[in-house]
Amino acid sequence: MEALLTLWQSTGIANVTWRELLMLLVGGGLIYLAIAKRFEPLLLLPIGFGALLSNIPVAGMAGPDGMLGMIYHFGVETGIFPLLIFLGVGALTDFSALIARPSTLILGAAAQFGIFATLLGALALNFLPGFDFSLADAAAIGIIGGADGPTAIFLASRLAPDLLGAIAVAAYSYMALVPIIQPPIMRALTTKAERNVVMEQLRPVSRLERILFPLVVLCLCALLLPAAAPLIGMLTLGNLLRESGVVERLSRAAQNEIINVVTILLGLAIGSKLSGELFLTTQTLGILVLGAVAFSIGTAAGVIMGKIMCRLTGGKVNPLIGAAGVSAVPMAARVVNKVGLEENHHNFLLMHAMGPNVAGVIGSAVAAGVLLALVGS
Amino acid sequence: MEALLTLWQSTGIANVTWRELLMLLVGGGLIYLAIAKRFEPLLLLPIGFGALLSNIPVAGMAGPDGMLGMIYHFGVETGIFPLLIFLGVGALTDFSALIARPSTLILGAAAQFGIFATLLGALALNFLPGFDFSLADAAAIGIIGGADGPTAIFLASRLAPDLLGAIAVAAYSYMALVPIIQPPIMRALTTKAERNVVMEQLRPVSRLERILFPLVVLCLCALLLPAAAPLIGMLTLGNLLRESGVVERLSRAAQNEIINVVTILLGLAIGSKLSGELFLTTQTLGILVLGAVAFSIGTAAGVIMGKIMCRLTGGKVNPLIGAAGVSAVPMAARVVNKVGLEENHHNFLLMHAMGPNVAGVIGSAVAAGVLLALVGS
Amino acid sequence: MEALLTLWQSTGIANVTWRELLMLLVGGGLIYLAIAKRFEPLLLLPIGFGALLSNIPVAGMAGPDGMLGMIYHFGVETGIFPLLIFLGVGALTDFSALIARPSTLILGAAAQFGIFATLLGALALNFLPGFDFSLADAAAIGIIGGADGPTAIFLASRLAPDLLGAIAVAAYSYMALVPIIQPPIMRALTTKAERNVVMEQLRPVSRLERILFPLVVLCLCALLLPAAAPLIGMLTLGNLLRESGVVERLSRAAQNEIINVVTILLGLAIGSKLSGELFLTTQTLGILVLGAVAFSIGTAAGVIMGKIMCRLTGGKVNPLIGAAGVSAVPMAARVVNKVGLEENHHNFLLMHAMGPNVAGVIGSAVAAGVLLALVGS
Amino acid sequence: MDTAVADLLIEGLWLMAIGLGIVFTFLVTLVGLLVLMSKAVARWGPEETLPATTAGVHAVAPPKDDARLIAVIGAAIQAHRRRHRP
Amino acid sequence: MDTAVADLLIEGLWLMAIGLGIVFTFLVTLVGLLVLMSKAVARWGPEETLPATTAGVHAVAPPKDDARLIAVIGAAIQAHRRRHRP
Amino acid sequence: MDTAVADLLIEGLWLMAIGLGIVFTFLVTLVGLLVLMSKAVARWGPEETLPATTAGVHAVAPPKDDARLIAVIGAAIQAHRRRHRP
Ligand code: NA
Ligand code: NA
Ligand code: NA
Repeated sequence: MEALLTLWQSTGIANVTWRELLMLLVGGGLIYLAIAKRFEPLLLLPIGFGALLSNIPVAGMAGPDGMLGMIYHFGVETGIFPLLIFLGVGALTDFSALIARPSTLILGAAAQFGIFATLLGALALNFLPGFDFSLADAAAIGIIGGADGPTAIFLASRLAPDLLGAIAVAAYSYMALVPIIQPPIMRALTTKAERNVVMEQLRPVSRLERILFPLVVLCLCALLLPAAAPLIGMLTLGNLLRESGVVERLSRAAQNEIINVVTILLGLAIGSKLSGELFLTTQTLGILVLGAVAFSIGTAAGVIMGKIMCRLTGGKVNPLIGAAGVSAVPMAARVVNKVGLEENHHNFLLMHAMGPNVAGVIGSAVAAGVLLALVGS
Repeated sequence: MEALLTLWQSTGIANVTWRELLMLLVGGGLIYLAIAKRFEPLLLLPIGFGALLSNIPVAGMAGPDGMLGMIYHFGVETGIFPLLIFLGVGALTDFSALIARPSTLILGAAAQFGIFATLLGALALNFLPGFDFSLADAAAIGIIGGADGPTAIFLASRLAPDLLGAIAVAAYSYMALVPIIQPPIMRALTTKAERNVVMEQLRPVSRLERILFPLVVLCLCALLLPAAAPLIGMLTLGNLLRESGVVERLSRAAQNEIINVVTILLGLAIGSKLSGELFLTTQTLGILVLGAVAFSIGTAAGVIMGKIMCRLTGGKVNPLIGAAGVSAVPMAARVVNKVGLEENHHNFLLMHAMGPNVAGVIGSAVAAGVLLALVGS
Repeated sequence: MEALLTLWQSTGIANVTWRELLMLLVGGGLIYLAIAKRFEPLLLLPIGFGALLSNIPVAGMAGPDGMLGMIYHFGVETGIFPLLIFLGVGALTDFSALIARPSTLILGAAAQFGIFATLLGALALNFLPGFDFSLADAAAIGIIGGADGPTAIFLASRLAPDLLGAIAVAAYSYMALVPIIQPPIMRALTTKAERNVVMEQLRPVSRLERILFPLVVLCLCALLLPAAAPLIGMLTLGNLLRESGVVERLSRAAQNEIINVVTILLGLAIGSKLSGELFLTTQTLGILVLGAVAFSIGTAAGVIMGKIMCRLTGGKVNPLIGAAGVSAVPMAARVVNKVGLEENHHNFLLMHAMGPNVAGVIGSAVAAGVLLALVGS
Repeated sequence: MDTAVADLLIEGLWLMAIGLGIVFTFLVTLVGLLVLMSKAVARWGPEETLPATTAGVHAVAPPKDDARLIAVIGAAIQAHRRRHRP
Repeated sequence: MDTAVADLLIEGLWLMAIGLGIVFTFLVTLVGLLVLMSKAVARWGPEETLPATTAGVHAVAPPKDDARLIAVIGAAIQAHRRRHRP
Repeated sequence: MDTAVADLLIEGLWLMAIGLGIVFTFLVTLVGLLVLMSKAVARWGPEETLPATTAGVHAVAPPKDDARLIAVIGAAIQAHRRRHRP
């Protein structure tokens, strides 16, 4: 009899809390979004599953001796997993469009306004009861506006590990929502004539330029902003593996083996931060709202900078491509292309939007470095 | 002169013990079985090689600073390697046959009788001199009857690390011997008429069912048996990666990169537990005998449950498929098919046996969870 | 104002030292050699990039909390990365040519003379001011003469971690320079008649021989030289995976996934030892000079042993193939082939040179074991 | 010692009873849930347009590459035939 | 508390100003460096013989295998044609 | 200091002598073992039915895929030829 009682007390039903139940629903919801709605499934599916696992009562999988906890300790606390993802992103990204038209970097810079505006927003939320974001918390929340998953995870794991779960979920969810969030903003801020601007074809880029590009970026980072060196370093290493043409094996390993395996483990590790105590708070609600604001402001800032560049160049730049500056590669560029085609069926902006799009990746890595240098310690 | 003496004393010949020599033979024997007899070569070859390496005199490769010892500490003590293998198994397994006919889960349950009978047998061996199995030891030995390699390794590493080497060797050896152990038992327990039963074709299974299946299993595990969550969690995650259809990259990584790399390292790590002191004992002899008993009892229990189901359904279930309930995927199902064809050349039981076969994987993971909950800690 | 000052003080420009600037140039130089000159790009590119990253001022990526420092601690201090590379080398190497003509092992032995001569040379450098090599340092430097990257890294990480950067750079650079260093030495030491010797075709080698070979090598290592067991063990395991024919999955994993991923990480980790304080010393200059000497002496010793074997066999051995005994697989064998063809357009020595070439790999692993046994501890 | 072993055996018997009990409870409950799931899917699930698999044993490699292969070959043969046309 | 929040907000404004400043400085400098780099490559770089890519979106898999495929198919068709020759 | 270096050098000479001695002992023994092994295999080993490789330099990628490729192409051409038959 006593044994049966002991047994009963080891079941999940006897131990489950409402927080865990809610978080199991949240995990299921993320998996639903990943599979049925195809919201960034590569990360949201493992994150959602990690949320399920870490909220199984009694099992303690997210604890220090649990599998998810150990993966988190080993790969996220050290920063190694997001950096390895960035290595793969570098090996997967073609920067040719950016090299052919470097001025699009300015668009990538403008879109980072979303990061800093959101930082302010997070601090302002402290006026409301239930919010108590430190400067480091606010910086980690702001980076959602960078629309770059690994950068957000890297910064959040350094500045605000307790918010990591909510920040990662927000970042990837909004990246998936780019096709819904961006178009109205883009249409509202541009005139019909601006959306109609046809851009000059991009010049061809030589192999040597593509090899030198990552080295130039790295050198500048070393000289100006060493705090961004881990992120920029891994991104440029991956890109150099890709473009050098002499280490095909390593380039493939970065693009496939490394990024795939690390994605599974990283997703699970983030899930370990989706426990009820950390996630079911008013702060999470704030983060989700701020994330949407961040994306919108970033998009708007990019488009406005696009309009400025359009004026300055005498109408050679279509302002729509500024929206791609938030990164969210390659989704944002595709959205630009789609909105452009709505106006003019022959105006393919995809290639032109790739420049600001990949510039946005560099831009948010730089912004992350700035935040690390100024807020971290 | 003195230098030469020092040198001589650093050679293997001067230091080798008879235990190490015997264990080198054991390692060689495992490699022979793996290559010449094709006994589960994917694991027995690395395990055998690990046995060779860890018994090289002086080198101390299985010690805390040796390579094998470090791999063991990092991957097996933490439980991460067997869990990653289970992730891969989930991604490689198609549960359609089970979804189409869920009742075969009962066969998978019955075959776990072998686990508990062997547990009792191990405890009974304590009546003999030279045996001193604790309850935890007996539970770890019993799991051999689960016929599931990673489950056995996971449980043994938690409950009886010193017996891990013998248990892993027994588990994989008998899994390889399934085509020899099972048929006589199957024939002895069934009548000609029973072996002749032709089963209805399985209904098609929709994609949505296959996606929901891992989630249903995980939820049940979370509610009823949280102790099994690591094993069931990784199995169902792997299966969801496979069936979701939206993360092909991750599914491939789990099926190939992760499982292959971890298999090599896991095999070596297990080899580090094949030292003379741990392996050359009467206990190992007991474990090997009990392992064979475990498989036989599991098979018999599966077949008997098959006969019961045959009666209850009015002859719609061929009792032979109960033998597949021990798991040993897909070997046991193939054995069922072969024994069935002997009786009736047109009676293909393979698909029907896949249901209980994959049910056996779930069944032994559940049994492992039960043992962890009741005996562990 | 103060904030701006703080900011300025966190930039790289404000903090960069001349050592770091020089090392950035060294890193750039290595990348240049890797890409433009194709000097062993698989390792020199990651090493060079690692040098860039670890010399970025302020960032401290090579420090104990930096990414490179952590990778070094995890993979190189433990010896695991070079051993995994050796696993891959074993899985990539076909020892048939050596099995068909075992006597070529003598050539592989002779070429290790370079290792020990260089060790003496390093000790002799202590007569000069600015040099203070211990016996362990000298042994680690000598292994450059083994012309085998992972062996050199493994030994250096054990005996002289501070010199690891310089030793790895020297080892891979000279391996890339084999086509320039070896031919003049080969021509100088042989007569026209000797270079013209046509060798008998190699006999076919059975599958069983190829399976037994790694086991024989491992057994001998276990009995004679346990100190070499980690290196020889991983090499033979890789080769057994390859030749056994029953674990194709694992063999492919060793040849691709493992070796590619580890190569990237190992290169970065070695780069973490290319800091100004460790690298910009007179000792590094000495190591670079000694490395060239080591290769030359190794080549010469191999060729001379080839001449001896030519005499003893009554002209059946072409002495040129002795040069391949330094290993540097398969570059050295190709050099032998080329020099042979210069003399006689129909005398293809490639296959004959593969025997000593792979023998050189075993030879230098054995030499590393000897040095570990006698100097390490 | 024998009484200690006997005690252990009794504990083992308990373990067996409880253990098998849980295993059966778990798997029988799972049978129920799966039946419910399939019914729910049949009633409310989307119509399947793709042909569903009947079963499948450890289907490791998807036959994607072959499809591409056959497509390319088809194209090559088309091209070849066009050139051959009289 | 509100004054503390206001202080934080002011710090946040500073952060925004400095942060955006650095981001723009960095990227504008990068624009300059890239322009210089491209000019330098155009003047001193080697002549490109390979057709340079105009751009390219996340080109994951190199089309190497296809090339091999096409080569093999070409050879097969050659062989086939030879056999067909009257 | 020079005497210390000289002592080191003497130690180094010892190391060289012993080290090279072991390397040669090891590899010469290995030669013997390999000769024995090959003889044993020739006498007691199974008859090889597969063509043995004569040698092979770092044969990385098994030519499996090509085999499949050629098989598929063969089949395609067969099919093509059948259709072409007058
Ligand atoms: Na961005
Ligand atoms: Na089982
Ligand atoms: Na060598």
